[in-house]
Order: sequence, then structure tokens, then C-alpha cells
Amino acid sequence: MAFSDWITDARNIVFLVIALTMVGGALVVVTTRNVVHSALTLVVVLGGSAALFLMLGAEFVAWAVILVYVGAVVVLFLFGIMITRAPIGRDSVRLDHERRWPPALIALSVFVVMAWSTTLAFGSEQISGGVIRTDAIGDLLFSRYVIPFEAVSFVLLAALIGGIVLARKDPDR
Amino acid sequence: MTSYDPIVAMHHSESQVSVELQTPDMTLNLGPQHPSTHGVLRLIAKVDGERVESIEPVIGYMHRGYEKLAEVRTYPQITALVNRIDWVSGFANEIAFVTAAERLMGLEVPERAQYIRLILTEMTRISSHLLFLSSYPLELGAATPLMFALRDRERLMDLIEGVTGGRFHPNFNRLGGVKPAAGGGSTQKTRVQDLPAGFLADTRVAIEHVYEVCDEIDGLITGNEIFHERTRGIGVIPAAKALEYGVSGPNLRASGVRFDLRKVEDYLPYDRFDWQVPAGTEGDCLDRYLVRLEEIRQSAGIIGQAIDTIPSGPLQAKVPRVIKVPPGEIYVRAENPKGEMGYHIVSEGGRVPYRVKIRSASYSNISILPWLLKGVLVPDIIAIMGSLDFVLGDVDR
Amino acid sequence: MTTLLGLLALAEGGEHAVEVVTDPGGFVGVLADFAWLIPVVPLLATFAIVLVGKRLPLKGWELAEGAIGFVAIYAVALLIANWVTPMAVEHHIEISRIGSLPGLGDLVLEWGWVVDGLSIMMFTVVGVVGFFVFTYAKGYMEGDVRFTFFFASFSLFAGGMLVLVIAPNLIQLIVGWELVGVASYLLIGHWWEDHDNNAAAIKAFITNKIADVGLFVGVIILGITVGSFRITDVLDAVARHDSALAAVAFWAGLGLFIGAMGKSAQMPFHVWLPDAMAGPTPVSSLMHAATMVTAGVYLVGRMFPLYQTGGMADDVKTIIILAGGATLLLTGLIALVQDDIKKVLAYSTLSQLGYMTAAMGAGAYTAGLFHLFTHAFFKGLLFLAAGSVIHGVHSNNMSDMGGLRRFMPSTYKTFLIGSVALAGIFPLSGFWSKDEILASLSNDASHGGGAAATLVLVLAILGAFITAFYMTRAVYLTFFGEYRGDGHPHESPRVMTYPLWGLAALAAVAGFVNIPGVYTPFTEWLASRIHVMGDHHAGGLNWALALIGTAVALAGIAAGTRLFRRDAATQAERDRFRIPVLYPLLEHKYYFDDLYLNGIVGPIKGPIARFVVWTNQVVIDGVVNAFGAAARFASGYVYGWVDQRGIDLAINVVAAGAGEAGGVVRKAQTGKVQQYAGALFAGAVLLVVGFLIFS
Amino acid sequence: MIVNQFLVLGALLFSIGVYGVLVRRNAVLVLLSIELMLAAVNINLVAFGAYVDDAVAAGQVFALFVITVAAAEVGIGLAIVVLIFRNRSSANVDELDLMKW
Amino acid sequence: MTVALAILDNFWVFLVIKLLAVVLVLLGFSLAIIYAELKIMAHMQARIGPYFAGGRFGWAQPFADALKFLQKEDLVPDEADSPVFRLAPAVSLMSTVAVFVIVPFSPTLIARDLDVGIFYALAVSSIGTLGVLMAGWSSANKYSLMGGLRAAAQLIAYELPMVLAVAAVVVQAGTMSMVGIVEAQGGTALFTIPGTDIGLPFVMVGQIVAFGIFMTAALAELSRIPFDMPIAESELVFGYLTEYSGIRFTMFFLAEYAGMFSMAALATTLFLGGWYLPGLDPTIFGPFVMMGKVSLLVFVMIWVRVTWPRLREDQLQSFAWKWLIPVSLANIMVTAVLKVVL
Repeated sequence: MAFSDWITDARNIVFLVIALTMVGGALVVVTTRNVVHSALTLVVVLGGSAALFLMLGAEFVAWAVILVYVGAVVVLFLFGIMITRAPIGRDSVRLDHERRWPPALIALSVFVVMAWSTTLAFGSEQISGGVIRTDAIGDLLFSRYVIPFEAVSFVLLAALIGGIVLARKDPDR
Repeated sequence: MTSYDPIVAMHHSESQVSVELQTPDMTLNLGPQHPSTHGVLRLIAKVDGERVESIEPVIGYMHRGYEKLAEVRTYPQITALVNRIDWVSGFANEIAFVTAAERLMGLEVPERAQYIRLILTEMTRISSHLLFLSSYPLELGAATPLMFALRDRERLMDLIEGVTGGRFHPNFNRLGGVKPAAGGGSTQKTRVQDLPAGFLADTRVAIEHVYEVCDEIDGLITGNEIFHERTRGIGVIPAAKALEYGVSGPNLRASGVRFDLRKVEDYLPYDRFDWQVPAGTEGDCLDRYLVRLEEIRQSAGIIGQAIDTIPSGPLQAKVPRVIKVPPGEIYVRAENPKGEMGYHIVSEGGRVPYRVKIRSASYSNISILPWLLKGVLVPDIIAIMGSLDFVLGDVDR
Repeated sequence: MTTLLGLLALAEGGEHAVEVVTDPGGFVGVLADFAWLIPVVPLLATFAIVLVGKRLPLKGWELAEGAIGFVAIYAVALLIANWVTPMAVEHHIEISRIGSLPGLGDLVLEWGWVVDGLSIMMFTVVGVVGFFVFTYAKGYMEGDVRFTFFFASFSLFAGGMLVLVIAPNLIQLIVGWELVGVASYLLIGHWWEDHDNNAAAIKAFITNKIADVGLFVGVIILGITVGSFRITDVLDAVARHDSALAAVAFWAGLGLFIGAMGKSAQMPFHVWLPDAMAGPTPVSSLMHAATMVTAGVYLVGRMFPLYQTGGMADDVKTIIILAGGATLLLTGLIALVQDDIKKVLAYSTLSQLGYMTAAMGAGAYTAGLFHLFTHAFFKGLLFLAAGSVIHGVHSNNMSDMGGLRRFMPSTYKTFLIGSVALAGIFPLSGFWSKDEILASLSNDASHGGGAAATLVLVLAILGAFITAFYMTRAVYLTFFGEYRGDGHPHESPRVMTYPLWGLAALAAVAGFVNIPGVYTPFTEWLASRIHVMGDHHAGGLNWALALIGTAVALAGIAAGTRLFRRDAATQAERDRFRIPVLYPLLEHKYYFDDLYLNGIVGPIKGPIARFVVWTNQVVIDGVVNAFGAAARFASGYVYGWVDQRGIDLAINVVAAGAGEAGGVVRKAQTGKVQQYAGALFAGAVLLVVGFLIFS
Repeated sequence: MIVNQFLVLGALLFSIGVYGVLVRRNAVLVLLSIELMLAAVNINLVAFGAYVDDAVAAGQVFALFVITVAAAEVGIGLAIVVLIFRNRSSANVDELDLMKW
Repeated sequence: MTVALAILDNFWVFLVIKLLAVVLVLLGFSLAIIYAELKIMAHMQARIGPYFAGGRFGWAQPFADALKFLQKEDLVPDEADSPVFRLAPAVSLMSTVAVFVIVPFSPTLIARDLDVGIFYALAVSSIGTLGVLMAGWSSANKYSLMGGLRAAAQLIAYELPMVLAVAAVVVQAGTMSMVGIVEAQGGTALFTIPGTDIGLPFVMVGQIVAFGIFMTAALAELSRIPFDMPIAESELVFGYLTEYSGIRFTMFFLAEYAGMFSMAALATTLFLGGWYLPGLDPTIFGPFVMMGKVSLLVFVMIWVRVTWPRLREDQLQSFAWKWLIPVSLANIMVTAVLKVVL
């Protein structure tokens, strides 16, 4: 499929805008000198992924990303950062390692390999999918995927307890 | 290294770990400009999260040097100084000072003047406590009692203004009595107009309103579960600790010490009336609040009895035109709304005192803060400071 | 009637299927639809007791009692309803599809409840006996440190047993099976401070587990062959002579029966039950006499169409009948020599379980379950009475008892009723059920059962004699003669004696529900099932065998009386009983435990040890010696030339090289996670690239 | 829309996350980069789900699982970081070399 | 005329009109609530309240306030992290405004009836936390930071019971669509008054517990008394808002009052039967009924503010975790069981 064909689809323009925003945000996340900025930019990336999910008809997942990631995970991050140390402005402490090229090389090769293999495998296959209604997902979660669902909820419970145990101060001390 | 004892080593390592396991402390400056410091008080708090590790009050932002100023003022001039010490209970500040001077001079204050002094003192007490009732809930987040309490405090302020001409700084006491109303002069005439017309009737109405507003605030705040949560068991001062730090007034009585200078000293004829000294049991913020609420009612009762039985007679004892206080030394204390207010006067016989030492209630009351605020949460700082009801003028002088 | 899904349907998406063969309709239909409450209520009670039990005024007992009382009332209501109109209703709720196995359809995880004559009979037994035992346990466990936990476990047992009984599919049955196993483990080891109790709990658990392997194998064979774990589907396949099933049915039937042998403590898996007496007596009464141990018999009954004559696995019946026959006689003999009153009853239980199993093996479905029914009452009663004695005497040993009938009249009378019922004396319940078993065995012997049936019939008659004999002995040693123990025995509180009387009443009259040829509602109860039973049940009362049985029992009583009547309890007198050969054999329980330890564990341990020793002594030492000799010869030569000149140099070079290399390689081990992660990703990339290139 | 555009975007985000994991010293930032990688995974899962378009909606369900597990991971991870910070007053990964030989 | 209609028929134009309507409605309601609060508080506190602005009853006071704020200098502290500081109020306001998209005023008067409406509302309103944290951190002020941290902790703690309370409603209604939820309270056989076809709102049939939890959590989400610890002026001066002035402060201010409206509207939709009132035709009277119910809830919020002191942060946390969450979980369980059994 030629690029000119591809770009004429309005959805693909929207996709391109979102994707560029996300990539830019992701680069900021891994390069910025400020921890809080990094966490806040992650919100942009996650918001972009939610928008993509909306494009793909996965409404429930999109809002779940907003609710869980933006509403809870990133807030938790910021909370953690601010409790430990909340530098305002440029951080005087070095946040990166000295040598950046080996990681960059590895990351680049990971990208090349993955993009290569997906292109090999899928070429220009069209997405056919329509909207999957939320109640269908609910039914699936409680029938076909009930055991993984329970397992995940158990993991979450364990994480909850673990987090409490780790982070609380021992009152005896 | 003599020998290796694993248990000792374990304890040792644990103690080291416990030292390490702390988030970094943050220094939080409360004040000097802060909504809840009642003036310019600065608290340097070291906090770990929201918990106070240590606290250090810094005072003196309002120091005006009254003790030094008093050394170059005549006695009548000094009364104008001292009623600015605790500015929400100006009249009461004057009482102990004039009583001290009168005692040095050997003056006998006429009964009617004593009654007027007593009525105005109690009104001042009520107005001071009403101010507490308005500001304390406000500091805990409830804004409405402020409006209610100030509304009825205003009636009392009007009455005080009607008698003395000043709302906050009456400067009404004279050595040997009180100042007669306009044109009265320093005479012994019996028919001089001393109290404004309708004062007694208006006072009755005002007292009724005081009772009402007490009941209103009682219903609004005292029974509130959140208020209890915030105040019960918070800032507990045990009686022994209170005595140790020289805490006085309602704060002392809230800790269960039923000590009231109005019962102990005889500077005004309180013994002629029927009233109780309220006291708390726990010494926490709730008790301090409740004690003040009850004191308002008791004071209103005293005023009611006083206006019923006020005698007629002269307003002032005979005093020389130029007031010179005989040489001597005296300490007189009185029950101010905030606590014990005392003046130590050293006279060398001149028109000015050689030295005046002011013992103010708030200064002693807040000296307990570093002990009291150790380990509480930041919101509790406000709850506890508010419950101590201090005024910075009274602290710094 | 709307579909009543129940709590379990909360796992949405499942289908709810009802199979009604005989629809009772109306209120009874509602009763059957809500029968899922029967196991759920005790299980909920378990949770509630664990959560809040300790804070309740009676420390959780009230919850347990309430739950079991509910079960009892519900079960009796169902029983009466079933009496009036026979019913058989099954509900299945799909919880999850496990996924499909290759070549087979979806295997579905289901939960359900079956309400038919068999399960209702079991509800009644569990509920009614359980109700009395729970009441009794209140008094018996008073003051125990883990009082609340005891009732939580007990409730868990009741729930598990009911889950087992109510199960319409084999998976749920296994869930219940294991729940009662866990409860049994917890309760046998209730006083775990004593190491022996702990060991007994572990022994019971492990013995059962070994037998459970058979159960699992059987269930898996059936489930995979039929493509469904529903018992109905399995039995349907049996009924339509499914050829795939026919090929494996014998092994499946055998596997299930091995599981049953474990739970019902048939020889050779019987060893755990006597040790299980380490648990508190109410536990012994309810679980290890009345209900749990009968689960095996129940399982055989539930799967009976598989075993019945003409069924696919009727070859297993021979094994069943022989196992039952062996158990009933041999364990009965052991009961003769036990001093511990609970052990006497435990071996008696084994023996009676042998009767039931033998009856099942003879194809006499009703007879076996009828004995289960009556046995539950009188053996439950006997254990409770024994517990009452133990409570009064503070000892398990009959040598510390004697003359207790004066101190404990209620206990004495009820124990006597139970003993007579167990011995099978007309007209108490044991008479009817035991006689039916004898009649069925005889029936089977004359209808193709062959020599096995005849042999077991003889064994059963012998067993009847032994039963009467050891019960007489127990009664005399316990209640007659002089008191030999310490302290002052006292009658138990009323909370314990009332259940005794209740059970005694039931033990006396329970037999009348199945008087052959006269009045047989019990047979009709059990007949109301989805699959018709080919019951080899003796039609009428076999007068001859009834007379023989009674005569034998009376003879046993007479013999016991003669031996133990007059101050029988002195040690010397009892020694008369020690038959030179048999006694040690019995005292050591046929050396079964020794056999297991030395015969099974030992042979595995022994050869390994011997092999190791042999290897060490012969092979290694020989090699070593040979090398030694050779080396000594060689070394002289080598030392001079090879070592000094060649090797030392080489070694030094290698060592230095290794040191250098170590220093280099060591730098890779930085301990820094990120470098490892980098290496990980780089490696993954290389792998993928390699894969893409070379494929 | 073609599938591959989502997959390539996912790959790009994933490798940026890999870079972040490898290059960042601060443990919190490492965790953030891991979140980035998980987000990329989610995009792939949902895209596959839309591509396959079957009734089982496995892509979306798995994305939900990933979100949940990510939440759990952040909870634990941050707790550990806070603990490390309390112990060592530093949240730098390269100072944590307790695994070193 | 036809051209105008054609333009209106266009999806995008209609969407823009809808969104504009939402924003205008939002602004109007927020100002109305601000005025209502001024007056109601004043009368409850034995005062008169705004009196002069606008000539009668001080109706123009909110506008006057807004104007005053707008013309004030927009200060950014020197030490502050400027971009974050500037962005924070927008994030905060955006999250509350976005909720309005799914607030239904009548069966047809709704900007967009999403399939997962209430879930969307919860997700979007949770972004507000982020704005608060950004404001608190970027101000470079210890009071602001503490306020921001308190706000974040509090919002997280109350998000859970709120979501759980809503979950119970969703279970009972069987849908997450806002219109669907209202209709579940209106027309189905499950909740009608016997003998009529008049529906009962949820709160009368069992979700009263969830309603209480939701309102409590809403007050906490909005940081209103008794949960206004993040801005507690007697402790933290003005919390995370300390350094804000001018238009940015106005945005936060507006966000709070818009939030009041949106929370009240959500509560009305979820529990009070939305546009339904027995005997009134929803298509005509729906918006008015809805507004009446919303006003009632807003009035209750103001009333609470006038009456109660504020809690302490740790008391709030333990209240949320030890009471509200278990109770709401139990509520879900009871609802689910009843839903299945009935």
C-alpha cells in the first residue's frame, strides 16, 4: 500500500498526530532531567494510547487506562517522588548513566528487529475490527477468563499487602 | 573487639537500621504571618510527613517594651498602656494594676465603683471567650459559629463603649475608683451620672442573648462528631504538667485544677455572688473549649446578680490631685480571661514607678507549646494552639 | 417455577441446566431447588465462626449448631417429601469451561446439586446424627483452648460431607471428598500438642491420599472417556453400553473403589482409622463412625449402575465383596483384644464397614446402604456414650473403668442399647440391617455370586458372633465389676446425655423403615433415582438366616458374659482370653503397620542402602585399591619425570591463566541490574535476528 | 488502518522504554520506563484484538490484565523504592549492587 | 433557513454546538452555584450576604468577583516550575468540564450517551487529582506541596469507595450508560410503585447506602468541608492554591463549583432517578426536574459546609479505608446477591 493511499484515510491522519505526540512524549519521558516532568509526560503518552484504543473500538480499555494509569498509577508515582524528594526545577543529581550509546544501540536494534518482524508478518493487512461492546468483555471476563481474572485479582491483593508491609514504618521502632 | 555476641550484635544492627529508617525531615515555618497564629507568632516545626518531630516557638515580633515604658509614665498613664496588653480584654488588664497601686496608696474603692469594675470585667471576659468560641471552630473549619458569636459579642462591646467610651481600650479605671461619665469629674458627689441611661436594662437583654448564643453554639459545635474527633484526647495537659509550666486560667482548670483567682484573691467583691468554677477532667482541647463555654454562662450569671444588687454611692475615693505612690513593693494578681494577670510594682515614692513587672497569662500558657506539640500532626498544631487561646500582645508585651 | 440459580450463579455466564426425572413440583419442588443451601449453610457457618466466632457468647458453637440444625430440618423435610412422592432432581450450573482436550468436547467445570433418594438419605444421616453430635460436643469440648476452631473445622466437615453427597458430578465430589479429608486431618490433630495425635493425623491423610490416587485415576478415565464429569452422563454411557467406556470401565471402577477403600478404611487401607481415634470423641463419632468413613460406601452406591450385575465393571464386585469380607472378619477379631474403648469401637466400625462393602459387593445396594443408615445411629451413639465415659473417667482404657453403671446410669443404658443394636438383636435396628446383608449374601451366593459370596456369607455369620462377643466384653469391662480407675467418675452434663438418648431412640427404631416383605419405605427411598438399580436385594425375610444370625449373636453374648461377667476385669482373668497364637497377632493388628513400615517403606529404603554399601565396599573400594596399587607403582616413575618437569609447569601456567581470566570475566559480574537487562535485550535481539535469518 | 502501523508504534514505544530502563539511574525513572513498555504492549494487544476480531476479545481482556498487573507492579515497586530511599537516602539503581559477586 | 438546517445537520457542527452548550451551561451553573453559596451561607450565618452588585440582591456578585479575578495580575513565583504551574489549573478544570459530556438532562438532551458513560465520568474526573498534584508541586511552596499531597492521598482514598458505590448501581441497573441507568430507575418492572407504572429511583430501593457513600466521597473529591484539608486555610494557608492568583485561581475556583454541579448531577442520575418525577413528561419537564434535584443536592453540600468543622487527614484516611470501602464492598455483594436472587 502506498503512503499516499494510506494518508488519505482521515483516521490515519489522526493516528499520525497521536502517534507523533506519543513518541515525542515517550522521548521526553526517558530523557528529561526532571523526575516529575518525566512522570507528567508519561500521562501524555498514556492519554495517546487511550485515544488509540478509542480508535480501535476498545472503549472500555481506553477509559480503564485513564482511570487506572492516569488516575492512580501516575498519581502514585508523583506521590512517591514527592514523598522521597521533590526537586523543583532542574535536578542537580545526575539521572542518567554516563554512557548512553550502548543502551541507545540496544534499544535501536530492539526496535529494528521488532518492526522488521511485524512488517514481515503482517505487511499491509487491514484492521477489520468493529466495536466490541463492554458487556461482551464483562461476560468473557467472568466465563472464559474467570480463572486468569481471579489470579490477577489475587496478584493485586498480594501486591496491596506487600506494598503496605514494605512501605509502612514498624511502629515498634 | 573482645568477643562476638550474636544477640548483642543483632540489637546493635537493629538500632542502626532504626536510625536509618526515616524519611528526611522538613522544616515548616508556621508564621510569623499565618492565618492561625493570632498575630505574629512563628513556629519552627520539624515535620516528618505530617508528624511534628519538634517545634520551637519564636516570640518577640510584637515586643513593645511596656515594662520599660512604664518606668517613665505616671500611674494614670500606665493604665492606658496596660489595657493594650491583651487587647481583646482591655478592661480586665487594668484591674490588677490599679488595685496594686491603690493598695500601695492605701485607697479604699467605693462599693459602686467596685461593682462597675466587676460588671465590666465580666463583660470583657464574656467578650474574650466569645471571640474564642468564634475563632476556635473557624480554625477547625467551621465558619458559622464565628458569625453567631461575633453578633452577640457586639452587643457587649456596645455596652462597654457606652460606659467607657472605648470599645477595646477603655482606659476607664482611675486610682480609687472609676471615671464618671461625661462631666462627672473627680468629685464625691453622689448624684453624678455614672452609668448611661438604660444600661442595666440593656445589659439584661444582652445577657439573655449571651445565654442564647451559648446554647446555639453548644448545639452546633459541642455535639458534633467531627469536632469531638478533632479535639478529644488532643493536646492533653496533665494537671501536674500544667502547674509545672505555670499554665493558668481556663487552660489550667480544663486540666482539672479548680483554681480561680476570683475565689482566691479579694480584689473585687466576687464573694457576694453565687457562682461556680467550672473545671474539666482530661485537659484536652475539648475540655478547654467546654470550660470556656461554661465560664461564659457563669460570668453572665455574675453580671445578672451584680446588676440586681448594685449599690448607689460615690464612684471614687478621695485622691490627691498629684498622685504619688508611697515607697514600697507589691504584687497583685487578678483572673484575666486568659489566666493569671499580675503586676509587680516597685515604687520609690515618686509619680512614676521604679519598676513594673508584668506577669501575663498567655506568655506562660504558650511556654508549654514545645512540650505539647511534640509528636502531634500538623492539623493538631492548629487545634492545640487555638485551644490555648492566647493573644500575642499578651505574650510579647 | 422460575429458575433459582443460587449464590454460585454469581459467576456469570454459566448455563444452568436442570434435569428432572421425577418432578415433585409445588413446595417440594422449591425445597429441591433450594437444596444447594444444605452444603452452603455449614460452609458459611465455618467462615462466620472463623471470622467472628470468638466474640460470640457461646464462642461460635451457636453458629455451628444452627447450621447443622438447619441441615437436619431441611433433610428431614426432604425425607418426608420423598416418602410421600419419590423425586429425583438434578441441577447443574456451569462455572467455567476448562477448555477442550484434543479430540474431545469442552470439559465444563460445573457445580450443582442432586436431590434424590440416596442423597436425601445421606442428608438425613449427616444432619440428624450431626445435630446430636454437635450438641454433645458443646459439653464435651467445654473449656478446650481451641473450642471455636474445633467447631469451625467440624462445620467445615459437615459442609464438605454435604458437598460430597450432593455432588452431581465427579469433580464436585472430589472437592467434597478432599474437604472432608482436610477436616479429618484438622480434627484428628486437634490436640496437636501431643506428637502422637499429630502423627495420627498425618497417617490418616497420607493413607487416604494414596487411595485417592485410585479415585483420581478412575474419575479421569471416566471423565475423559465419556467427555463429561456428570455422574448422570457417565451412568447414561453405562446404560447405553458405550463401547469406548466398556473398554476401560473395569479400571475406572477399580480406581473408584480403591478411593472408596481409602475413605471407608477397607483392608489394606484400614490402618488410619484406629489411629484416628486420637481426635476428640465427637469427631470419632460423627466422622469416623457415622458419616465420613461411609463416603466410600456412598460412592459405590452412587456409581452403582457401573458395578451392578450386568454393569460394565461388575468384575470389580468380586474384589469388593472379598475386601469387605476380609475387613469384616479380621478387624472384628482385633476388636476382641483392644483395651482402649474407642479402639474397640473403631475396629468394630471397620468391621461394620466391611459388612456394608460386602453387601455392595454382593450387588445388594439397598442392604449395604440400609446398614450404613442404621450403623450411623448406633455407632454414633456408642461413640458418644464412650466419650461420655471417657469424660467421666478421664481415661480411654477399659482397665481404668468398671462398675460405671452405678455412676453413669444414662450413659450405661444408652451404651447398652447401642451395643445390643450393634450385636443385631431383635428388634433393634442392627438386627434388620445385618439380617438383610446376610440374606443378600446368601441370595448372591445362590445367584451367580459363586464361592466368594458363600465364603463371605460364612465370614459374615462368624463376624456376627465376634461382634456380639466384643461388645459384651466392652459392656462388662466398662460398666460392671468394681471401679478400677482414679478419682470419682460422674455422669456427664445434660447437654451430653440428651443427645445420647436421642440417638438411642433412633438406634432402636431406625430398623423398622425396612422390614423385608412387610414395610419397606427405605427401599423405595433409595429407588427414586435417575438410573434404575439392578439391586440384588433379597426380597423377603430370610427366616433361616435371621434365626442363625440371632442365634450366633446370642451365642456371642453368652460367651462374652461367661468370660467377663464376674469381676471379669482383673488382669489375670482377662489373660485367659489370650489365645497363644492368635493373641499376639491380633495385638499387633496382623502386623499391618509393621508391614507397611518394614515391608513397603523398608524394602524401598533397604535395597537402596544395601546397594550403596555394596557399591562402596566392592566397587569403589576395589577400584580405589587397584588404583592405589597401580598408582604406587606408577608414581615413583611419574614423580621423577612427569610431575616435576611436565605437570608442575603446566599447572602453573593454567593457574595463572585462570586467575587472569577470572579477573577479566569477573568484571562482567557488576551486580548492576541494568547491565544485565541490556545484555538480556541484546541477546533477545540476536536470537530473533538469528531466527529470522536461518528460518 | 493497517495493523502494522500500530505494531510499529508499539515497537517504537517499547524500544524507547528499553532505552529508558537501561539508561536511567533513578529507580523511579526506571519504573516509569517500564510503564512505557507496558503501554506499548497494550497497544499491540488491542491492535491484535481488533485485527483478529473474534468473539473472544482476547486482546482487550489481556490489555485489562496488563493494566492490573502494572498497577500491582507500581505499588510494590514504589514501596521498594521508598524503602531503599529511606535506607540509603538515594534511589539510584547503579548504587544498588548487592548482587555483585 | 434550509441552509441553516443543513449546517446544523452536519455532525461536526452539531458536535461543536453541543460542546459549546455544555461549556455555557457549565459556566452558567457554576456562577449560579457560587451566588447560591454566597447567599445561602450568609442567611444560615445570620448575615445578608452580597447586596449591592447588580442592583437587587447582589445577583451580579459572581460576575463582579470573576471580573475582579480576571483583572488581577497572573503571578508565577520565581522558583516555580513555570510550565507545570501554568498547566495545572487547565488540567483541573478540564477534568471537571469533560464530565459534563455525559450528564443527561432528558432522554434526548445529552451531549453524548456513551456506552460506558459512568465509567468515563469516573475516569475523567480522576484526572483532576493530577492537576492538584501539579499545582501543589510546581508552586515551590511547602504549604502547597503538603496541600497537594493531602489532596492526592485524599482523592485516591475516596476514588475507591466512589467507584465501588457506582459499581453497585451499575450492577443493579445492568448498564453503564447514563441514560440507561436513569431509565432503569424509571420504567422497568423491577422498581415501579405497585399498581402504577411510575418508577422509583434507586435510592428508595436499596441503593441508599451507596448514595451516602457517593455523596461523602463526592464531598471529599471536591475538597469541601468537612474534607477540605488540602486547602485548610487555618493550617496550610490555602494549600495547593496558595500561590495562585488571577485567572489561574479563577480556573481552580470554577473547577470546584463546576465539580459541585457535576457531582450533584452524577448523584442525581445514579440515585435519584434523573429526569423522572412521577406524573411529569420527561421530554418536556426532564431538564427542569433534573435541575431541581441537582439544586437540592447542591444545597445540601452548601449546608454541610456551613455546619461542620473539618476532619484531620489521618481520620479521613481511616474513615475511607476502614469504613467506607468495606461498607461499599458489602453493598456490592448484597446488591449482586439480590440482583441474582430476585
